[in-house]
Amino acid sequence: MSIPGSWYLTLAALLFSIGVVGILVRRNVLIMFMCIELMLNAANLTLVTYARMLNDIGGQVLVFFVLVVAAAEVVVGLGVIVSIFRRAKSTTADDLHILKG
Amino acid sequence: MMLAVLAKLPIISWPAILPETIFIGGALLLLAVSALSNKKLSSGFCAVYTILISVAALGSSMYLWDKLSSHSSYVAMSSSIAVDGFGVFVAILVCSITVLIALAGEGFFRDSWGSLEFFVLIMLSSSGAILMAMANDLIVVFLGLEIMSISLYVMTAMDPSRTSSGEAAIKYFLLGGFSSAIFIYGIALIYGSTGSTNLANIATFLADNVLVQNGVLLCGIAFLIVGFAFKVALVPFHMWTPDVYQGAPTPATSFMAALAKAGGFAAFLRVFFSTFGTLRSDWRPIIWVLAVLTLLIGVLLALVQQNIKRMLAYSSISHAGFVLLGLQAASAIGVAGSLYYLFTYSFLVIGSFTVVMLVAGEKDTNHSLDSYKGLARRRPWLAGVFTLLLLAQAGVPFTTGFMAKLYVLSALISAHGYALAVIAMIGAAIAVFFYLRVVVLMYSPAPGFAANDETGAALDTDTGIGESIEVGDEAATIQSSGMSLTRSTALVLAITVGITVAFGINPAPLIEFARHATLLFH
Amino acid sequence: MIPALHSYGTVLHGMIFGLHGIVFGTTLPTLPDSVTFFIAAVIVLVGGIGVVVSRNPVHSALWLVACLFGIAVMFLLQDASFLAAVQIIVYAGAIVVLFLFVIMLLGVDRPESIGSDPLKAQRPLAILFGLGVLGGSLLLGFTAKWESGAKSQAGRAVGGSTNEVQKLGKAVFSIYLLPFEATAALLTIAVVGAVLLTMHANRTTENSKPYEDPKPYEDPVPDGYRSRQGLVANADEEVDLVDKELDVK
Amino acid sequence: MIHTAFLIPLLPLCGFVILLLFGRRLGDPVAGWVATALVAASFVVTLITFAGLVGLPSSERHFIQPWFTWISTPTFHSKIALLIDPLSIFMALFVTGVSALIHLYSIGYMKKDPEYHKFFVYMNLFVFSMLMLVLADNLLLCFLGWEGVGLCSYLLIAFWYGRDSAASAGKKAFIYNRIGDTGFLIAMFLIFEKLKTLNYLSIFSHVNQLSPGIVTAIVLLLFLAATGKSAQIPLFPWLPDAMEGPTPVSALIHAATMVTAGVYLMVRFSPLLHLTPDARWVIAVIGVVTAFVAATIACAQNDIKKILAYSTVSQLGYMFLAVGSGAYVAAMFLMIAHAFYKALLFLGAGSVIHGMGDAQDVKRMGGLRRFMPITYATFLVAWFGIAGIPPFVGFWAKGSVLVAAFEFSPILWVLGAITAILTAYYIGRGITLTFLGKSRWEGANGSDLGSNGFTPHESPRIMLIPLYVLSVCVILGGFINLPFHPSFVFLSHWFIPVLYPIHLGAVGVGGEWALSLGDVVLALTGVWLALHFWRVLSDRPALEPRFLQLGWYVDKFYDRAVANTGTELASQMSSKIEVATIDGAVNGVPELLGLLGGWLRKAQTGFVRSYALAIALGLFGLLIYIATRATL
Repeated sequence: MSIPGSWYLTLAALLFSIGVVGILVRRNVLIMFMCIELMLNAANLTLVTYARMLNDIGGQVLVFFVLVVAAAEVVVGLGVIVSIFRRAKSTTADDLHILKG
Repeated sequence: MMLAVLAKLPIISWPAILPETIFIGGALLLLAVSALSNKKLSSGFCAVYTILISVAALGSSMYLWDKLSSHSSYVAMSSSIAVDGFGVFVAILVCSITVLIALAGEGFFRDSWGSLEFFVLIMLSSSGAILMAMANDLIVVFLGLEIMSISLYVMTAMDPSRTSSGEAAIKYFLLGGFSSAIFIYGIALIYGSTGSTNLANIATFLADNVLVQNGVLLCGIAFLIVGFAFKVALVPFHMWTPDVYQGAPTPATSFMAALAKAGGFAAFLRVFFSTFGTLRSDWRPIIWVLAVLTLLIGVLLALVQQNIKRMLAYSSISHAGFVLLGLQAASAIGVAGSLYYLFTYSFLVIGSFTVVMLVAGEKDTNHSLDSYKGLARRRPWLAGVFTLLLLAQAGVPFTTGFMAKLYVLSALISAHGYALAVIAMIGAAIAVFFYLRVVVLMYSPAPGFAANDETGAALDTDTGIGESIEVGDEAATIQSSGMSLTRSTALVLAITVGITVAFGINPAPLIEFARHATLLFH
Repeated sequence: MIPALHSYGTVLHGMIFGLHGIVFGTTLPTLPDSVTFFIAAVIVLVGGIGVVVSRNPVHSALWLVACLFGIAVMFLLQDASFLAAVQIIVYAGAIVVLFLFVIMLLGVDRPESIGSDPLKAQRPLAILFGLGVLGGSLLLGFTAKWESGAKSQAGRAVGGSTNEVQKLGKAVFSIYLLPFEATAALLTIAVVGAVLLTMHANRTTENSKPYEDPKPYEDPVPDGYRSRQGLVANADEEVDLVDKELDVK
Repeated sequence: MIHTAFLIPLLPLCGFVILLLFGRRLGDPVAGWVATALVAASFVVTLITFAGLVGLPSSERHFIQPWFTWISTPTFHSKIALLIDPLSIFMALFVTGVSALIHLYSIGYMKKDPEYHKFFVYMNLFVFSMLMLVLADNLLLCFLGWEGVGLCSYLLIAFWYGRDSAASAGKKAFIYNRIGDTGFLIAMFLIFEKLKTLNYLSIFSHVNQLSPGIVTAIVLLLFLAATGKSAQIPLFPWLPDAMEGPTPVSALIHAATMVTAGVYLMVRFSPLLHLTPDARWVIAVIGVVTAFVAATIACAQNDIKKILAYSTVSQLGYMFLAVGSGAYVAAMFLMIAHAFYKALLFLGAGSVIHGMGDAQDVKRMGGLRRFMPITYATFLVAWFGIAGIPPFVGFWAKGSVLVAAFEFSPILWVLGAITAILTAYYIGRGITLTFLGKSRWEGANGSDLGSNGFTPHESPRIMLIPLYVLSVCVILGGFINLPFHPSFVFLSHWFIPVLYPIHLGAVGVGGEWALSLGDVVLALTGVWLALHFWRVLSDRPALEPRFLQLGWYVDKFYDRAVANTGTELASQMSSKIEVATIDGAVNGVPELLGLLGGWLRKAQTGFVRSYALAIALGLFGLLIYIATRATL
């Protein structure tokens, strides 16, 4: 008998929460961004686990799409970071707070 | 073997995906043309091209609508897309938005940085919104959302001359990524609990089975709500909105204000009203709370703004609260009301931001409310148009804004949502204050004409907020500011005002359109 | 030694899974699987926490790689071997490298002070909400036994005559054809966006108010070179398009 | 012929739009001509429609002309539709007719005004709104017209907003009207609540579903609205102040058309009034008391326009007396008669004011007969008209009102009869002081040149044409409803399809003759009194007691009781909240909300992490809620 799905799902939930906390506590834009990747991976793990539990290929296919989305986000996100770094000389999120109120 | 595989390949129903295909194909073609041509494509060319593509997409959407009125709605592409009145209605709206933004963008970019990319991105982004609206599968919703959002992140970051543009983009992007991750996690949980991401399958599953253990499903729904609520800016998931609206180049702001709401709400309404309709007793209280918060906090914060774009951002938040009322009513009439609201709101907001763009000037910087002092004397037509659009947003009778509010409220009341209706009306009453404030400013004497000492002092105190124009020779800056009205921007204003007034006086056709759209729900 | 270890392992395994059996009422997993799972789970969690707590972004990125490897192992454990490979190639091989590349490019690999948070309430609230989200989802998950009794809709993953990759391929080109096509738009946007953002950043005008920073940034790399590099790590098939884009500019 | 009826309101609307867009460019006098032409065209269309209606059998004389569905919600539908029936077309006929004349007059009167085009913008908008009011086929649309005319009235009273008095008069009119409008709104809600419709015809066909108490309540609420718009007790003090507007405005809005909207509303709701004698009593009593009180006040006024204003209030009181007595046709008859002679009086007064260089005090006039003979002649016609001397229109109209009042209650008739004497008297007093006797304006006796350099002179022809036309109407207008023979009572026949014919016939034919004779005697008494007292002397304090000059202290009373208390309350409030406000000029509520907003605004820190925190908070909250919903 293989590992019960609930173990994976619990692990995914843990990883997801780690990602959430990371975004909330870190100030480096790049690290915040990595935390988003953690969350996406938690979702991926959940999808694959459910795919197995349901014996359904769909969940695995969805992981592909999440990967593509993650890749596109990374490209654009890093582009934005590079472009603002040229002006702000900082990747610290807290430095960017001119817009407020 | 090959034959067996081929036999299993789905029939690609081209008409069903025609609007998206036209947009994506158009964008790729434009990229290819620009790559092959020797000199830089002029923004005029790009704009005309984009308008043609959008009109073609609009035509194809109309064609779908026309076919729907004689045939019933259907699903296509292995049931991943639903061709129904609801989706096609939003597709028509999205195409119209794109036409208007292309026109406004032509007036704004004038061969400056990124004009080509802007037009490519609005086409791609629109395709995402249409995908969202017509999606019959959560993963298509997700992809549509990402296609739309990622383009918007880029457009937000476009303006190299203002640091606030980059800051806004970073904020939008990080928070957008955060909410997308939450959204996809929700999809994963729903997939796990229902065995599918296909909306029709989920609905069938929920109708056939009573889940004894519904924890995972409800959890997934909660995550989905967060994702949608972020995209359409519901309180407390709204905080990106004012910053991003303020920082983004004004045409991009107006595009995202119209498009993200249209696409986001379309998917939101479809997924919750149609797919999770059987669970409405679970999600309606959530929507109730979100609507109350959104309606009140949106207007309260708009009251204290000194920057027109922030003010309009908060006002758009309160509009989102109104659209939500239709979902809260959870009836076909309510959804029709929401659709009608979205339609009218899109035109209002595009018109308003186009005026903002014209007042802001070439550098896109004069967004302080002081820039509007005495506008009526300097540019009476522009001030008149803005007055009309603001009054319509405030919900003055004989404008579309009034009918839209009336419609969702009456749908809500027929669903016995009296308390919420009262709160919404209070919100609308407060909203009148800040709209009128701008109107009064525009019709008050300009600082240049009044006694200089007093107004100078007033400006000094007011310009502390945001990144408004440098405090120095304010009167001179304000006098010289503003872009001239080009033919394309004038056309945008004419269309938006025309629609606002025409359908405000005779709203029946549009209401019938929206009602028909929800009757044709797949 | 080895049998002894094995028997210790069995005892430990029995204890843990006995507990699990009491709590969840399911049958026990086999030993090799569970050992692998635990090791991988530890890697995943440590990697995840490492990303969050590392002061240096480079370390964070490396922890991220570890975490992604752990996830890949989880995929393998669940008969998703192809996805595991993709996970490593795309995520670890491309995305994390891109991260590292940007960190190096921008020269921001300086450690960040994470001792205290300028926003006073941020950290406790963050941890509260993080735990809340975790607790909430776990509570809901456990009470629902994470299951639903739903049936497969997209086709079976295991069993049948074809292997996993074939099944995936068929699913992508049949049921998920439209989303697959839609990703094309997504990738186009990514290319256009990256080009636009990295190109025009050079054209920053004097009009912009720079953020205050005592250290002026010296640009050691010529512009064109940098733009190109920023994109190469993207995805193979896009390079051509990007080059065309760049040529136009 | 009926199908062109939609043009009736549309033409003035076109005028409004055209002048709004191009008015400044068209300028003086083209803008005025455009406005006049469109209103005149509207009059022609109305005539055509009227003719079409006349050509039909009386039972078929009503049409609904829908334009489009305006509001369509699940629970409520409202169409923009015109109801063409004898009542509405009759109203439309005289509204467009009188409006056209007054527009023509205004071209001359407003000449050289810096805001010339704006005047006509407002006037056309007014005509449009008034036509929507009378032609609407449902209460909601009528209410829009009702508000529209109120708005135009406000704008036109305050037209010369540079003057403080004009601005405050505008405000006053606005506030008094708003008080009345609440009645309208509540009545509308009540009707909708009970019958789920606002359409006139459906209301009237389902009227038997309403309990008598509700009917009375609806009628009284509508009457409250009518007292606001038609300046009846207790809401009349705004109308005399409204004379701050240009004289053509006073003639059109505050004499002939808008102020009769209340009467129209009552007559329109005659199927409901018919069911509630209690409410009719209230209406009749308020009407006759207003008529009497306003007439006494008019006797002591010195401003020529104020005299006419109080006279209007008094005449409107007569109309309500007729409505209350159930004599709807008489009310309509008096309405049109009043429109003729009061418009004539106002335009004549405008001519006098124009000729006297904007002087309005009758005590400083006198002897103008020599300088403006035509105006004098038309004034005389109007005097005989309003006094009720046969064969002028007033005789027939007022006669039918008084007969009805007598049949309803002789006590009311007594008060009405006294008012009739007063009416003939105060107009006579005005005319005598203005045109007869010695010239009393400054420097009048030395030479004809006044000290401020003017000679009283006759008005230009464009202002006189309307005077001629109206004079003819006043002289011959009575022939639309001659009581001699059933075949002569055209008006009564005309209204048979729409109005409840209440005819008690208690006095009999002989009684009617006696009452008519009495009317003539009363009128002549008034005329004689006026000439007797004022021909020589211009100062008789005994006849102008202070409490009449000040309008029975009603204004003072409102100032003390309502306005002062309100102001006191407001100043107390503001001084309390003042502490927290930045700008004392803005009133409390928005400031309070602003404070709240400012406080909320602090959450928007600008730090992206705190935004993410808000998202996490929301997610957390949702999960907590979901946990309560899930089966645990």
